[in-house]
Amino acid sequence: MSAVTASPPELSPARLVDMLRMMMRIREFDQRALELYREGVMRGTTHPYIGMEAVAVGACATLRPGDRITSTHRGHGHCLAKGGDPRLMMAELLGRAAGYCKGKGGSMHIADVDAGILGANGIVGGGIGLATGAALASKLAGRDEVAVCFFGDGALNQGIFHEAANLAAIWRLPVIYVCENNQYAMSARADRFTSVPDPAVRADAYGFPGGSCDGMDALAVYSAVGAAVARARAGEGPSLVVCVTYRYLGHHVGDPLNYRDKAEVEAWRAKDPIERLRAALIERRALTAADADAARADVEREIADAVAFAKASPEPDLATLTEDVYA
Amino acid sequence: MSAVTASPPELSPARLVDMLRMMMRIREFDQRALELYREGVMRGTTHPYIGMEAVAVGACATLRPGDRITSTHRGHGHCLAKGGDPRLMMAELLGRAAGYCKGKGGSMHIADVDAGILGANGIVGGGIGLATGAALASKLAGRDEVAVCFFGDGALNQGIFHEAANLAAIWRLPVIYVCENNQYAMSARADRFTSVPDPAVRADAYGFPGGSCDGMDALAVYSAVGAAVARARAGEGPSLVVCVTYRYLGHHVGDPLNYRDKAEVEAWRAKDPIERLRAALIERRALTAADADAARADVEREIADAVAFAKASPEPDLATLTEDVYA
Amino acid sequence: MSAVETQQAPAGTRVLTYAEALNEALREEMRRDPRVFVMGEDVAVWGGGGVFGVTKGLVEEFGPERIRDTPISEEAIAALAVGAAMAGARPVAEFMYADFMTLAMEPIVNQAAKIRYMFGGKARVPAVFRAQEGAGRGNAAQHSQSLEAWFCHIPGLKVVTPSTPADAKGLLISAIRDDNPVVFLEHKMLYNTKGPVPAGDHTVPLGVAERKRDGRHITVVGVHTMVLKALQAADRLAAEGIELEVIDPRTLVPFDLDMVVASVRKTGRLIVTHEAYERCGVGAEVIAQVVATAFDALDAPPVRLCGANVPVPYSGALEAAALPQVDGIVAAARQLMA
Amino acid sequence: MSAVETQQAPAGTRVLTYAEALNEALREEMRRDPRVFVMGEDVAVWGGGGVFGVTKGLVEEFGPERIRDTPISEEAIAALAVGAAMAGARPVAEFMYADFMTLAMEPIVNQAAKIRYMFGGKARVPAVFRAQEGAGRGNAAQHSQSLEAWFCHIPGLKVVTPSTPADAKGLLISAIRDDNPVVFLEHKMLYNTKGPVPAGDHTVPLGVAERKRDGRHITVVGVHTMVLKALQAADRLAAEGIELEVIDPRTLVPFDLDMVVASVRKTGRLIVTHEAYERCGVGAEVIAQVVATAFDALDAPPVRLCGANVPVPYSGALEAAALPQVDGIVAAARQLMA
Ligand SMILES: Cc1ncc(C[n+]2csc(CCOP(=O)(O)OP(=O)(O)O)c2C)c(N)n1
Ligand SMILES: Cc1ncc(C[n+]2csc(CCOP(=O)(O)OP(=O)(O)O)c2C)c(N)n1
Ligand SMILES: [Mg+2]
Ligand SMILES: [Mg+2]
Repeated sequence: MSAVTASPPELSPARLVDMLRMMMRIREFDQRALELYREGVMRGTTHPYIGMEAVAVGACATLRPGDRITSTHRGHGHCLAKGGDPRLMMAELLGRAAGYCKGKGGSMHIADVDAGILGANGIVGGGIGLATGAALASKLAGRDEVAVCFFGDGALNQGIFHEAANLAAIWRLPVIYVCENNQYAMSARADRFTSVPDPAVRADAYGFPGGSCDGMDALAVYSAVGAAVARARAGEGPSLVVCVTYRYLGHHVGDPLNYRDKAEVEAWRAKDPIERLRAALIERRALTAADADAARADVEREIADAVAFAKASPEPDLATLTEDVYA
Repeated sequence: MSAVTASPPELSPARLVDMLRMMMRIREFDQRALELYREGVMRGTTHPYIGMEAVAVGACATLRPGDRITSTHRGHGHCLAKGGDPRLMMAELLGRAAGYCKGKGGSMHIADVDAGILGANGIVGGGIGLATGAALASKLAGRDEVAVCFFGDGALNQGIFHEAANLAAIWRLPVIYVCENNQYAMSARADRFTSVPDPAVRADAYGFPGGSCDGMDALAVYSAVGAAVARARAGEGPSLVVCVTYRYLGHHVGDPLNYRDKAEVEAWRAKDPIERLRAALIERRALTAADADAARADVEREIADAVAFAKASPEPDLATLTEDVYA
Repeated sequence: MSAVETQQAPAGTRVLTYAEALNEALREEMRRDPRVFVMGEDVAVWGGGGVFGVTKGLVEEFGPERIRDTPISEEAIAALAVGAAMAGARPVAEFMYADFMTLAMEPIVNQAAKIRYMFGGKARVPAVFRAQEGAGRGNAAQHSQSLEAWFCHIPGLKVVTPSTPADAKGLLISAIRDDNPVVFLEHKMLYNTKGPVPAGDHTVPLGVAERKRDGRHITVVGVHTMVLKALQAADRLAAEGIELEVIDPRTLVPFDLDMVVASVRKTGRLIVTHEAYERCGVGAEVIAQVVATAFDALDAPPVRLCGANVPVPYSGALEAAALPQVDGIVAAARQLMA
Repeated sequence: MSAVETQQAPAGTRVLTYAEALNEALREEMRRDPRVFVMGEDVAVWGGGGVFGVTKGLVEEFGPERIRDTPISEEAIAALAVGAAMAGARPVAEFMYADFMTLAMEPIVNQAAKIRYMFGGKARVPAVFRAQEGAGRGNAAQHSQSLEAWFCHIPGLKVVTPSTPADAKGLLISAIRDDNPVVFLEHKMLYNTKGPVPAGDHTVPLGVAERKRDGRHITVVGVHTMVLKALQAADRLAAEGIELEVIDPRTLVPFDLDMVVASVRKTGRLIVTHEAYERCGVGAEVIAQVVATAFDALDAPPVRLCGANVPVPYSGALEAAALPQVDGIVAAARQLMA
């Protein structure tokens, strides 16, 4: 097992601050989503990304606008980090006409194909083949775009990973498999349900680089994914980057959470990715504590605004029921 | 990547001669099947095992009657080696009432569940999950049976391999994945379509032993699979054994064979597994050349007999069309 | 449903939820037959057993060997079940949502359904493939499908769709005891519905429908939730003098055509209603069979009230519009009697 | 078929086989549109292109990047096609046998079919999923299924089933140009059938049936080979004064109900025939729609002549018995007219 090591471009202070702000935005978004769910104004369910913000933000910071991502059921963070509009997302959570999907998709199907967001996905592993196919399209068209595929430790055991990884390897496709190892797939502990202690070794089975990084550290993610992106863009093929992280909250709002103990959660919370980047930026003098607080306040306003936008949007017209089944 | 190394029980001269005879039987069977196909008395197609006899025979020599195998589209060899009756097999090839499947299955669906033969399979990779499930049943019932799963280099890229191998690993199931790397999956060269030079490394992704052996040498197969069987029977879990071999003839009778050259075929034919075991046994004095010739003549008679049996069997009664859909 | 909820349990029964009834079936069969085991995602640990509570408490009684949490590997779950069944076990494989069975069609359809026939009757595949289907919770297009028609299309499978707790228990026990592969489809909106459930060895044979309500005017064949909605429609229509005869086929394969035809011969009118997409759904099959058998008895063309031919939308208003509702049954019935 | 084979090609057409016609469609579209590419097992190298010759010679003209041989990974073939289509390519993914699509249902059904709708109309998935189905060659239960009903059940997919070389070409071109996911199902016994095929840019719109033969007495709707068998039956019955009107829907989704209903209004009698398993097959849907639309016009109950509800057996005699045949159509027609 060998990770890619080339380092991606140095991040400017302004970009770093943007990343911190984005992590705050994601957390705030998901916190409000939970509240809306508990208020009863949201249907289905919502899978909070809280605790994992460094992964989406670190990974997406390596991308260009023309690059693509595929996301998961736990997709709000990926979507925001790749440039999704929180207002259209929030409206979608409320099933409104102004939502990204005109109310037809909900949390698990938010997408913005023009922004390179090929969608959240209700199928565990569902995005793996899509990202690989998008990478194939880029390669066929001679465009130097890459595709980043976010997926969980649970998705790693789906057959599609094996098939897609083998294909990406033999075809040297510009795809980066970013495995968010948040330790659990619902109640299934990664260390019991995946047959190897470090899932990154699975890359060896396909002959491409694989490595793990600290998924609670946006800069570590940025480096690891950035190196893989550079490799992919240079035509050298796929990589697997395992980001070791944790979901602070339940799998979704209905999680009984009887499969892990509080001490474990606390230990991970102590490594909070937002606090960590904030502290690092303050140390580097990229930011003052007051700036950080102001950023948080901005983000809160922004998300409150998104909620207001969502609530003001009308319900979809019933006539839309049969629209957009076919192009 | 590390293969299992414990060695299986020494084979008696009588057993070795049986193995040679079985290899001859398989070859003779498949040669006659091809002739029958060309005569026009057989439908569908037939996938000859010729050249690969050492794999089925070496592997099945490690098994007990209560053990199980799953086979492939290229299944006649596995079936005979595990104790299938050539008369019932031949009758099945001709679609007759006396066939294993009463004429309903044909070459790709011959099975003898009571003999532990869970069937040839028309789906590439179709047997992988079945063997793993059979191993699970043995484990659950507390029986020390094992399951040997034969599958091709092509099948190795199916998602089911990944899923089943991971499960077998975490559940320590008594299953042995015997990959018959005969260099091709139809026209697809293993070295181009599988992303790693030695498919045995894929075992590392699941944390169980994997190794390659000379699939043209029945004794090498016997040792490699035997060690894995011993491990499985001892409750230590699955293994992957890659048997490096070759199919002498086309994928099936209709193969245009435009994807490989004669020299390659000749080089492999020079390692013929039957000649090799025959020579080894003569050298060990387990057999004389005359014995070997007599064995071949026996086998020819046996298969001629099977053909006669098959031809004498009636066509299935049309009333059976709707029988046996449900138990 | 409130009528059922408040109802007294007849002798020998208790009022249980549909989920509890399924749980009881699993528990009793696992006690009775050591070959039975359960595997699926989050069936053991999560919340003490199952996302919908169907396997609740089972791991405590039977241990993690027989109540097996699996990784997320639907194809393997199905394929292992087939292999285990061929090797003498009686697996009950669970798929968290029927939508995920799209990943498991190969082993179910090419292997389980065909093995016995392909092998000339010399094998059995006594596996149950459980899943829940249906819409109603805003789970959107990939978590709301009703795919029973696919399975009904495939010879060699039996297909079961209970609508009440009692049937849930009785049919699941029968499915486990059956020597064939059975696709056992529950409905997510039914898990919390309540009804009287016989204690002990209660079986409902596969292939026998139940007349849930007698009526003279229109035969309504419903699947899952649509049985309950049809009964509600019948209540409303009774006031207008329109009598619905409501039939729950309970198993779609085998299908109790006799009971449906006998009813249609009496009523002369037929409504078939299910949540699954209308096109190529089971409703078409029921109509084709009734028309072939009792064309002369029909006073009006049979009517389908089914899921719209659209992916199930998320929004509550759209989702409701995509599904057949009580109002729609009432309206269709009035129209048929007009 | 002999009538067709010996027939002179009208101006602007050549006599081609069905396989050659498909090949021509692929070649012309790949020349016209650089976004089109083909991927599948053994589409490039094997025999110069494809187990059935459909992709013959294409790798020579377009190279291995656009004619991509894949490993045996059906789920990935489908899923990559979906992703590639979303990223601007126009993939034509080939499955060697429709039976293997059981491995690819997840991406086709949960992703391709639903993405546009789920995303509020803001995405397109212009992917073609090609496969061949059908029985007749002793390929047995796992290589002979006709699974079109499954795809027809799923909103968001179009489903195409050409029966002639000209339609094969014209429909495949339309499918490739369509902005929706199209399941394009060929039939293994048709590849060597011949017929006149227009040269150049020949398209057949998706959703328009073709009346293959006019007749006054019975409407026969057939799929794939059953169109040809119906025409043979019509020849035989003509001598007895029974006229069949034979309709080939050509695309099952969208379905040209208008043409079928117009015909039934004329004939008053309907036979629907396909090789797919009868239960929950497309025939049931056609009957349900016709009955709903033109009940009054029917003089007799519609008849289905379909694949038996059994896995397809290997033996020639059994396989023939499992499939609808010309004799069966003739007998059913006589019965309808009796
Ligand atoms: C094919 C499929 N199987 C099962 C599920 C149900 N499910 C939703 S999320 C989930 C766990 C996923 O775990 P992981 O991939 O680690 O992602 P995480 O939730 O930890 O972010 C499961 C089992 C599903 N949505 N799709
Ligand atoms: C799921 C599936 N895909 C494709 C095929 C068509 N097919 C039959 S055999 C074969 C090649 C198999 O190669 P391998 O696994 O190496 O076995 P071998 O033929 O070399 O013994 C293919 C592609 C099939 N039968 N099943
Ligand atoms: Mg996880
Ligand atoms: Mg091979």
